Amino acid sequence: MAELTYREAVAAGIAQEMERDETVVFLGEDIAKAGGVFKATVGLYDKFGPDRVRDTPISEQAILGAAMGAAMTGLRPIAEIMFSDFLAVCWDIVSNQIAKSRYMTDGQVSMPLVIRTANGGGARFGAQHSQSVENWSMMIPGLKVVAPSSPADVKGLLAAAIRDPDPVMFFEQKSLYATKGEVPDGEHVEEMGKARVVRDGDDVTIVALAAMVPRAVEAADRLQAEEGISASVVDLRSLVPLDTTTIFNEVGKTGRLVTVEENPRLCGWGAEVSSIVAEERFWDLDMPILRITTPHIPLPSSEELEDIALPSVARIFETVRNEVD
Amino acid sequence: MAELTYREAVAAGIAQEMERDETVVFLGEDIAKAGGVFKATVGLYDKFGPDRVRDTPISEQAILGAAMGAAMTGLRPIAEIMFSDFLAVCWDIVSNQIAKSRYMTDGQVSMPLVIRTANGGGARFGAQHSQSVENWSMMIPGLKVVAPSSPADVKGLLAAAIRDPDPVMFFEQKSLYATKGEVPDGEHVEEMGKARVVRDGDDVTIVALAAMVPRAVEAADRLQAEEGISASVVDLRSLVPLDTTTIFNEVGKTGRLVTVEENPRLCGWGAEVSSIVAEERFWDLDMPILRITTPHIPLPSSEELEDIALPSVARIFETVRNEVD
Amino acid sequence: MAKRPVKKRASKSAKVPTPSATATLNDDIGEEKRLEMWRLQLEVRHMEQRLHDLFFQNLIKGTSHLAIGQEAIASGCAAVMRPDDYTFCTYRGHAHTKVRGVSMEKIIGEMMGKGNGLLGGKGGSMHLTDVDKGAMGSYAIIGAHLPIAAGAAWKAQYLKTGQVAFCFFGDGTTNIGAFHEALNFAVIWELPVVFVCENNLYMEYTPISEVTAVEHPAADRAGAYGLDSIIVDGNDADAVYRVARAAAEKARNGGGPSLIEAKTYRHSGHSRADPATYRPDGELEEWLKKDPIPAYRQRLKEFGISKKVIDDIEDAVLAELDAATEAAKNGAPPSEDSLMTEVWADGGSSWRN
Amino acid sequence: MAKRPVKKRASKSAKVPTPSATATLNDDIGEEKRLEMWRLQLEVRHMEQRLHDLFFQNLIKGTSHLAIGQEAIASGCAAVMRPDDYTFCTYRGHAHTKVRGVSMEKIIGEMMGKGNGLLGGKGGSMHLTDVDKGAMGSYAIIGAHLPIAAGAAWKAQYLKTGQVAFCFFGDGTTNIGAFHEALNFAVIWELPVVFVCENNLYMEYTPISEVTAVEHPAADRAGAYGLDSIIVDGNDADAVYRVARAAAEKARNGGGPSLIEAKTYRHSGHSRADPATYRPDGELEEWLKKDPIPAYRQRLKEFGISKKVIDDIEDAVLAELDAATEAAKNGAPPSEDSLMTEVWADGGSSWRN
Ligand SMILES: Cc1ncc(C[n+]2csc(CCOP(=O)(O)OP(=O)(O)O)c2C)c(N)n1
Ligand SMILES: Cc1ncc(C[n+]2csc(CCOP(=O)(O)OP(=O)(O)O)c2C)c(N)n1
Ligand SMILES: [Mg+2]
Ligand SMILES: [Mg+2]
Repeated sequence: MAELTYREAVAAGIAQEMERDETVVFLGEDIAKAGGVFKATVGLYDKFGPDRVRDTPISEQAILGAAMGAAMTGLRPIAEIMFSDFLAVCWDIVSNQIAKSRYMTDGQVSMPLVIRTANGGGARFGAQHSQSVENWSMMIPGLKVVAPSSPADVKGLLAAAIRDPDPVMFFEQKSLYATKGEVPDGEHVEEMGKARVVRDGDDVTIVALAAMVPRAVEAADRLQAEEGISASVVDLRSLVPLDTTTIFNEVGKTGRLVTVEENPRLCGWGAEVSSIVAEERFWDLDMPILRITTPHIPLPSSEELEDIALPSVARIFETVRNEVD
Repeated sequence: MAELTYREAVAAGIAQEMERDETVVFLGEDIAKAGGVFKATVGLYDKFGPDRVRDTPISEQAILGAAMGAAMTGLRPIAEIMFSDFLAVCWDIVSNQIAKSRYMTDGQVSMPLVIRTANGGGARFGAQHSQSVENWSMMIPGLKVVAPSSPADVKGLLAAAIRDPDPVMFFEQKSLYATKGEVPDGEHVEEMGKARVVRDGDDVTIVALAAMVPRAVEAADRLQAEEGISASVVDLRSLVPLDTTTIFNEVGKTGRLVTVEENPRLCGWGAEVSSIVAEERFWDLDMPILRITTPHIPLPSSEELEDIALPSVARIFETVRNEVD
Repeated sequence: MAKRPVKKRASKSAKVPTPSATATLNDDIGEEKRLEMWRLQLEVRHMEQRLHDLFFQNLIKGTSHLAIGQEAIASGCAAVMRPDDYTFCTYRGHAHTKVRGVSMEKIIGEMMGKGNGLLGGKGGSMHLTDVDKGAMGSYAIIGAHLPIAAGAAWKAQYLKTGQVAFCFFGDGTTNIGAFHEALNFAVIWELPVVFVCENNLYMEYTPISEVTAVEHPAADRAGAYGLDSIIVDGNDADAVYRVARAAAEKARNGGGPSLIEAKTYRHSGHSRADPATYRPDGELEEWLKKDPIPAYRQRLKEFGISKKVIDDIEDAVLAELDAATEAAKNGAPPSEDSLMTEVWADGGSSWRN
Repeated sequence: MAKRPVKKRASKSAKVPTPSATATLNDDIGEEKRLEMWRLQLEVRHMEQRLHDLFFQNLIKGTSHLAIGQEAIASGCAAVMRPDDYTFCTYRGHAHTKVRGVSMEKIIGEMMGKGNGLLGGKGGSMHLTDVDKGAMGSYAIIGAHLPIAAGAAWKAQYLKTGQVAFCFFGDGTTNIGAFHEALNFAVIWELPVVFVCENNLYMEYTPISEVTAVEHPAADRAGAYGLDSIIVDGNDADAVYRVARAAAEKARNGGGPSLIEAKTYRHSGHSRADPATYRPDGELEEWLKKDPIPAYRQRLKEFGISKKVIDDIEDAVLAELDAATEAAKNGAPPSEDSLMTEVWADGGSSWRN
């Protein structure tokens, strides 16, 4: 085990896969010589050279189009879209081309590629550089969607995404880049599509993703300590495939479900999870399903405003406390 | 009252507003001289001339960018994006620029504009020309979202959208263009943000939108006739603002909620409606909340496959019958 | 909409011999290639006319975009390609798909939404694809396939396979952002991709000159990417063949991309729904005189090829077409099960466990 | 990444007099304008240096993109604008916002995330906007504001107001699709918009030459839209003023858009986080010699303007800046309530009844 930061785990995951597979190539803006604006890809250019790690112009449609064309014809490209907000400038390539081509061609076309992107708020960057947009991808059939919360998962799930034969949207939460954690030595690959119960509890289940996971855990610890409420915390890790089995087990056990999303309210992944449970595990529920989200507003830039906009430990704590007795 | 088709109601709504307000202008691809590829804007060019009704190049970012710049500086533009799938090529302008500018500038910038677009399936056009993407817009804070189901609503809600001081995404369902209905004579303006109970019932509430409304009504008629089940049908008409009052009244009355969506399953508007009810009207519910959607797949082109993919009268009928006794 | 004069257009007309009565059959193209191009043009022409008929018999649903009148471009380029080269085209891509040797039966079957169609009835008219033949897809949202073609060329470059990617698109496509990104990208990475703009004068119903800042939508933009400005008569398969051959050779030799503008005309409307009433009087008639099929027949004749050889090829094409049409008509609709297959590489569509 | 030679670039260098020792103060620019540009350049320079300091005192959070070294462009253009003209700029837009006469206190306050900031703390460094002053916004996603500026120009054209929209962007921006769409669109609609590319040689950390198919990212593309190729010394406010004046006059007279490429250099890194280690040795030093501020001071001196006049302007700017900084520092943070305001025109953010 070595301690790595979340950002170091990105480079470690890519390096692991580039070493074992010559067809893995990597492109994006300032990702090569400069090592990425979040310094998440430092060292890859020196290690794998200019043919495999390539800087591009500010041409997101070209970046993802190139990744798609290469994936269709035999490579396994990783493409970086610097901020997930910028997916909007190349959304056609993602949602209409990459996601749909296999189905439209009845399986003729394979699309083994990964789109990595820095997602989420907390850096005081304002509404165009802070969005959590994992739900944009979840709603598009044909995309797999992963969002890790720890360095170990970054490395293991990124490796799994690169090996996956389907297109994977890989959301790295900006506010976690500096966080540290143990990462297994040697080859490390996780299974995509499995949630993880990161804290076990009996009274209520809190389902969270990415940066909301540590907040949910902290809130759960406080609920235990201050209120004697025993909360499970589930780290979804992947939205597509979605681990409904784990969610259902939890709801069966606690009878109470709370989702914590960083994305704005409407049509977030929490809505989907809630609707699945309200349809398929209705009779297990002992209380309303609660959703804690960023309000349905663009994210403000100032520290004070951003902090009250994003779901906080305090908000999770209070919401659960008020509802569970 | 005059009988108009859904497509004629589009031109009628635009004409009504262009007549009363000089600042209303209209741009898009082939919308002027040719009257639109769906013939929904026939006659406007002849009536209002080339300064107000303008053909554009295939440059969706320029179309919506121009609409935004004009709206910020005093005009009330209507922009057509021919197929709603093409919103993906200009999604940055919609989601990051148009939706967020008022908030980011603390209210300095006004954005009175309408983006009209042909939404949905049924025309055998395949996965890139058939999507129902109203949920793409619903999830973006700062956008209002309207999707009429009848010619009268097309005219009345389009007029309301044009008069609205905020950006409105106006989804015209392709499969309804040829349908007919009575439209009030003279000036006709509806209120945005109000759902309509199009069929009253006591046993179960079916919430639908756009092309799913007539299907839900037909299923409800069959449920009554064949099973003695009395179903309410609510036409949401607008997703933002969302008329939760009407939904809550219905759930209070029937205790049973079914949503019918044309969009693919994950993170559709039905998920949001379901999650709101599961949170705020949980104790009113007598049965699980059901969602009927297109499966989470790209839409196929062949007649046979497309017909079984989209929610049909039979599927609505059977789903409700199986659950309600 | 004032058209601005083109200022000092970065222009270099393609230095290729244009065919004339004095050319000989066994010139740089030769008899075999010419007969191949003759056959390819006929396959496309007759197949598309058949599709047109099937449409009006209501046996094809949805939409379709014919390229009748534009056959010389697809055929001239295909005659240059190696079997492992890549073709990327648009919804107006029946021709480009066919000329790669794709089965007529499967194309027609797909148009009819049959289970034995090229895409099992899932893609339809606008998405014809046959990966085994190098037909890497028909793209229906304007512009997207230009960077995608660049990506396929990147793979060829990276794996040093010597393959070339051909990318076909219309004049109207030159005004969308992806065009610009793809061209710049392909040039700086020196990718082996040949961009072919089929300038048929219209963007759907709007004359291209009304929406474009320069006279030649592709050729006048080549300079913006440091590329030569190349214009070719798109109704002359030989001329197309020669510029395409030069571009493909350049690409294979590491010389990077080319941008070719081929002037042509579609005889029918934009799509099935379009009667093309926006055309000025006489325009169609002028272009019918330049119809590539009779012109090429005439050229073959002038080269001394016997009427029988010329006609036998046509007869064979028609016979194949009739058989293909029958087989397609007899195909069953797609199975209901197929609705939920092939979203993922595992063959399924499950998004949950 | 081989740089291709620029082939026959559609080029017409701007025919404007370049200032020299022989020019007279009361030439086509004159004393008053020059002193205005001097003040504008100083305001921007000192304000940005102050912002830099505040950042490193941790009084500004998030990010910021300084334009130190590029002041002559914003100032030269602002000196041309009518009060009701429109400015559209980028995240590197503190300069462009300030030169429209926007309050320093409000700009600094916004950078510090204060409630008395220009945007109430909602927008921050990358979105400075002051509609009353014609500063129509700073846009942080590359390319978007080019078509938006065209839209503002469309309004001016439609209502015949004679306004011009100025749109500023970087060299890196010329490679994104929206650039291409906006240019073509503005030309065919003949919109009164002046596009100004500030070529500071870098797209973030990557030299622009490594990712661009032509030498002059904007000027070499002008021909693709039938526009003149215009290159100007972006470190010389007088030169900028002259090309901007010509472009604005052309636009106001119905002559349509212009595309100006101004050569310049940013003295600091791309953003707060960037130490700019990618620069070749000596490059910064070369450009510091061309620093627009000392150069303009020197020019004013050569024109015979007294040291006192020159210094008084600087002193006044510094005094205003100190007062503004104090006032901004003393500002309260935004009220919690303001979080939920101004999503909609009714002032609120409700999405349901
Ligand atoms: C992004 C996008 N915008 C608009 C359309 C609708 N559309 C389909 S074909 C077409 C015209 C294309 O013209 P051109 O590129 O000249 O090709 P042609 O049809 O003439 O072959 C348009 C506007 C589309 N498919 N995609
Ligand atoms: C669509 C998009 N892609 C990438 C970025 C990240 N980014 C911010 S500034 C920048 C470089 C811009 O370079 P240039 O246009 O030369 O402007 P400069 O910063 O030099 O003023 C990049 C890539 C972005 N903001 N938007
Ligand atoms: Mg065309
Ligand atoms: Mg730059």
